[in-house]
Amino acid sequence: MKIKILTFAQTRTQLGFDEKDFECHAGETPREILRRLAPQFDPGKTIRVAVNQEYADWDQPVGNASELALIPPVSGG
Amino acid sequence: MKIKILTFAQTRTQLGFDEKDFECHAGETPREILRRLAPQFDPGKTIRVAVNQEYADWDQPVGNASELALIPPVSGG
Amino acid sequence: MKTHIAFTRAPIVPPAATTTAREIGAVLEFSGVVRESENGQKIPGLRYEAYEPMARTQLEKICAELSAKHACEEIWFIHRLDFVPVGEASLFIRINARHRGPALALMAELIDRLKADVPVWKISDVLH
Amino acid sequence: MKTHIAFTRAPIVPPAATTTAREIGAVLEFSGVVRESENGQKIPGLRYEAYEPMARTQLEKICAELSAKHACEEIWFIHRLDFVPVGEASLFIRINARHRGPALALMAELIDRLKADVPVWKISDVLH
Repeated sequence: MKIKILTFAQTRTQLGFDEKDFECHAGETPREILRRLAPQFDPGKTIRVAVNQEYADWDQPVGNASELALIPPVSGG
Repeated sequence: MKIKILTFAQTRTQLGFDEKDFECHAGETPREILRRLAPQFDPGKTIRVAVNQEYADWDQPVGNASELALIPPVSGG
Repeated sequence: MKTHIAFTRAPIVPPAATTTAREIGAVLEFSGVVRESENGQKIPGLRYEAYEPMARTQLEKICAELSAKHACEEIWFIHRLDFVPVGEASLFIRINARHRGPALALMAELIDRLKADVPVWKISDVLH
Repeated sequence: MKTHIAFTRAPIVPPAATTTAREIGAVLEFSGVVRESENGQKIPGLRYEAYEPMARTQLEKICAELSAKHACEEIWFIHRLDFVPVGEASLFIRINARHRGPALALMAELIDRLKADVPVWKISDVLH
């Protein structure tokens, strides 16, 4: 299956793309997918992940989700 | 000396005037002045008095103040 | 801190928003609107009266006191008097501040103080 | 409770105030304005980006959650994106409620939640 990976703000700069389709399987977690996509990238404690537009767990399998977004600390307003 | 007595909202209805010049002397308190002006009127606990546009004590002499106002519970906004 | 206090007998027109100070990050506006029922009765509106000079003095003191606690730059306060029909504003307050926290705190306390200490009255003779 | 959420790339124009519900007693409006300095540096403005569909979903959930706690009737939320010059609003929120208390509480919590959980970012590449 393919998942669309979206980046914003500094994660876009760190990863060098704003969206990318990436081959993965349902049992993979966001952390595992990111590790394969960008081995040097460490989300640390501040970058959250959203799966299908909901905040999700880095270590929970993505299932049949179609979208995975990296959410650095937000600063709207 | 003369002091101007002002009434508002229900105190105007109770006293039957909205402003009145009244003869008094500096040693009199608002309570004493009101008692002479309207013996039947009891400010109770809810009606405040303002002397020269500042909240004042019912039992503090008015001194050379020129204005005494009865302030029933306020309800602006 | 600048304070603009006005009483008007005409419908309230919010003054032009002048965020001339380029350090203003928060503009908070409150309109108090007359609701169609008062104490469970349908009303056409409310009638307000004020002891204007004292109300103005009290408001200036209250604004000075509150802005010492909550850093705000400018306050506009307009209270309408006489008859105010349902659906129209009897009160308008605008607060300009660097940050939202002090603006929100000052707004809440200013309205509380208005309703406790400022000689303005809602007259109920139109209720019946 | 009705919620109107919008993202715009043009200057924010507050929507017409429709207090059609005749039980609205409080209209509270907040504008978040870009200040002339950020982290001690003078800036021409800020650039905002959003993950729009998720931001919208998050805001709808947050508004529903907050209005269950603080009884409000209607919320308008507008966030500007792309470049916002100093002195212009990046954010506009209006809350209609029967009473001021819930409107003030909801406003404070909504902005806090926006700044904690809604995927909108202030981009600093114009700062340098």
